[in-house]
Amino acid sequence: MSTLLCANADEAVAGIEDGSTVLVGGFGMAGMPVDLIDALIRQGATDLTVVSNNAGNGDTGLAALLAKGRVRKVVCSFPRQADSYVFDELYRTGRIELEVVPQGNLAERMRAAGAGIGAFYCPTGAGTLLAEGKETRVIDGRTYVLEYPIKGDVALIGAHRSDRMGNLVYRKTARNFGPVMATAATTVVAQVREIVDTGTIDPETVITPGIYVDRVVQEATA
Amino acid sequence: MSTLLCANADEAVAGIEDGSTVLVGGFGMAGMPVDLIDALIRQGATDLTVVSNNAGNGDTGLAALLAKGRVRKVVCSFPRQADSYVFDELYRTGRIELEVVPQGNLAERMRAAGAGIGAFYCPTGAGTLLAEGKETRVIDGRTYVLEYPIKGDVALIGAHRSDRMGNLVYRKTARNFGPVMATAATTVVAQVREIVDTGTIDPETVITPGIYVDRVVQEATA
Amino acid sequence: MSTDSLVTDTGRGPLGKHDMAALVARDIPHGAFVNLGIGQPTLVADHLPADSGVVLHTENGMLNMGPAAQGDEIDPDLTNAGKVPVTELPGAAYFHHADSFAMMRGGHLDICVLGAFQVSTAGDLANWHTGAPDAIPAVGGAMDLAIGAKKVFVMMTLFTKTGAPKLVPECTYPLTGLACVDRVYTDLAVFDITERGVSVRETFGTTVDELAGRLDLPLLSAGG
Amino acid sequence: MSTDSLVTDTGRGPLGKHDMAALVARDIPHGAFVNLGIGQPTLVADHLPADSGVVLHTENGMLNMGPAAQGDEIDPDLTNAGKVPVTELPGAAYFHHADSFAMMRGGHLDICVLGAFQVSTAGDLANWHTGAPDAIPAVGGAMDLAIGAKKVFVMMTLFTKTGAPKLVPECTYPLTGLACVDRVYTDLAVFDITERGVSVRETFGTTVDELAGRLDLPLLSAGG
Repeated sequence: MSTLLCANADEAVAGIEDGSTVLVGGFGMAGMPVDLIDALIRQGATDLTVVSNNAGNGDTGLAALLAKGRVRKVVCSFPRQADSYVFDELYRTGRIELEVVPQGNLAERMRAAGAGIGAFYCPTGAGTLLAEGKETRVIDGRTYVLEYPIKGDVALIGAHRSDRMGNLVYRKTARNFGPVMATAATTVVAQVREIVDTGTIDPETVITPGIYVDRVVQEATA
Repeated sequence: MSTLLCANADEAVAGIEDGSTVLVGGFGMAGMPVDLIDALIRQGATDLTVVSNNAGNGDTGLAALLAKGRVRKVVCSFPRQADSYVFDELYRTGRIELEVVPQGNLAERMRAAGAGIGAFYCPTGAGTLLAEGKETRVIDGRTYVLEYPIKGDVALIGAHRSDRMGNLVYRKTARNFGPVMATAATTVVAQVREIVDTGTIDPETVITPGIYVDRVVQEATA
Repeated sequence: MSTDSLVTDTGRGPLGKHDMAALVARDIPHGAFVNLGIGQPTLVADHLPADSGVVLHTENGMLNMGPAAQGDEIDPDLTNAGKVPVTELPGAAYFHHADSFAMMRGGHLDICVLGAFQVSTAGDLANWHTGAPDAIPAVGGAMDLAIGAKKVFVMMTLFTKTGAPKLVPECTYPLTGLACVDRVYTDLAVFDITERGVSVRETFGTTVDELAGRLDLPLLSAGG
Repeated sequence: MSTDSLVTDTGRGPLGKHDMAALVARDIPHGAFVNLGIGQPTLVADHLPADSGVVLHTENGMLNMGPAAQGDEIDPDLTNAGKVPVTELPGAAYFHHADSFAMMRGGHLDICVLGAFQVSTAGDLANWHTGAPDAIPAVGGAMDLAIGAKKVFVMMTLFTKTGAPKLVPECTYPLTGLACVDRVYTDLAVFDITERGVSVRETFGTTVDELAGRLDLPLLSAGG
């Protein structure tokens, strides 16, 4: 149904429930929905599963959400970074679960969730630790691992621009996970730098059509 | 490797071998690579499997290729049209094979070929004639059918514009199957209305990056 | 039982195809994302109010499709799934076929409206193949729409030209999808396919009892 | 055996990381589509001639990536997979993560260059996890690159700082991919992983016999 333009980030994240799976866009800071994560910290939902490429940096954003003990499990490709000390400490002390997923599987499993695919056979990780216990199949002489969709209750993504129908465009490599996560969650919330009148975005350049976007909010700092 | 700019459509389709699987873009006339199909008729390859949404209209294009007895099998979603009399006659007289594939499976199976997916579970067609003999699996209470990739030896597609590196943009609903087919074939040949200098297409708007495109030719009639 | 029979706007019937389309249009919520199948379902677009906020999807790669193109608007690069030239509305978006069907199959469309040969009491749909031995099978996007949209509405006459019911205990034509139909709009009545059975929402120039006598299946009244 | 040891450009060794990068760059064909892994492999870009026609892919969604951004060029929306600000070259294209990894996993990249902890004689690659009990596992795109690129080149020192070989009969570290490595560039030699075994293409400041004495595996000479 129609996209809701929110007055602020708190309104945009309202109603996220305890126990939710939250897809969080961004690759490093590019495309990271900083305002929405800060609002989620204020909003209070806990026992969350967070799906994102990394597991937080420094003391802010995702790391701050983790530090408050609100995340039960992280699903990501690369938790270990130079300044991922918040995650590192939680993990080493057994206070957070981790599912490491190859980056391509992370993207493809969310795409599958958005595209109605029940499961798919993928060559990544075959014969490695990350495929242990997973079903495999040899197809045309190659070994594939059966992978299942990752579906979110909520996706928090960053984009560059939205029109009033929620049609999104991104900018450069800040596009990254946003368009995929937007297809894979029940409620999709986009933080954008500007909201423009409908009809001013060239329809050839829309990357995430408004059908995928439930709520849009303009960045506070933009 | 680098995209080759061809002087004409005959050069663009040179080397297509007998027995090839040829993906042919277009939905109706929108995106149909008319020059390339005509060149393929002149080129002479036979015993072809053609993968396309339809099975030819009237006496020209795909229908003309079929009429010359050059196509062993058609894989498509919708062969039966008001003016598909060439296909109809060949089919009714047992001179052409037909694999009817739901349109979404046609697209997704080619995407899988392009994305390295070995097979995928899809809900389309479960319990119908088109899933007969196919493996099925119940996942979370829903029945899915196992579908395999469709890979082309050659793809012939139509696009709007190319730069000299083969980066393609399409126009409106003429985009249709082109971007998917471009990922799914060993050799990808694009017919475009104009070829522009590299650097003049906004990188945000490229739909098919040049990595997928082997040969480009400008439409003779453009 | 022709769909071109005389039409009244008083709720009596049988209804013509335009009135059936108007009924469907009335039931589409504000702002819904909708795919209208080829043929009669495309008429629904003509009955959506200007402020409906409804966004039309066409599976050949577009959201916010506008009405059929006229005169100078005709652009061979812009057609609907029936290959009819159409227009674009503000807020449109284009995408390729895999993305378009991912949108459909992933459950992102609120409603699709399809024609049918038969619908069963279980909501099975048959609309792609007559099953005749000499018929050339052609499915297009019908099977994807049937399993993909959140709600599947069917629009058809209730009886064939020879008087055979099209709402049936079991489909005899090859299926398009199993247990996928939610509601059936016909010239004589609107039916909901529910877990308890087929429920009659409203009738046009007939009664539930009359329909029950002509259909080979039990009918529930929406009220009861 | 430091990678920062003195370097000659005369073919003698051991080579430093810049010379190894130059060797890799020399072997990349004109116009190839290439992904350079995080760390030392990124140095390869500095050694590609201006007319190489090589197109760099970064898995966070770009083709035709340019050099690292300097000063005013720095744009937080434009980074490489190592999150370092980069630039775009004419003919660039942006795409989302699923499309980027589809490109990689679908076999469309000609070459990827990766670092490694170990490579086995069968071409197994270990480069994501030391296997230490307290290590936090982190794989990123390594497993996707390992199985996706048409050719996988590894760039590493041949021995660890404590002198243990990194080209081994069987990897002892957790694997990234099986039988995926095609060629290994090291400070002391370049090896091809072939169906017949490990073949030495060239050596730097050492000989095949000397290497055979230090490595626990049979070596073929490229000539023989």
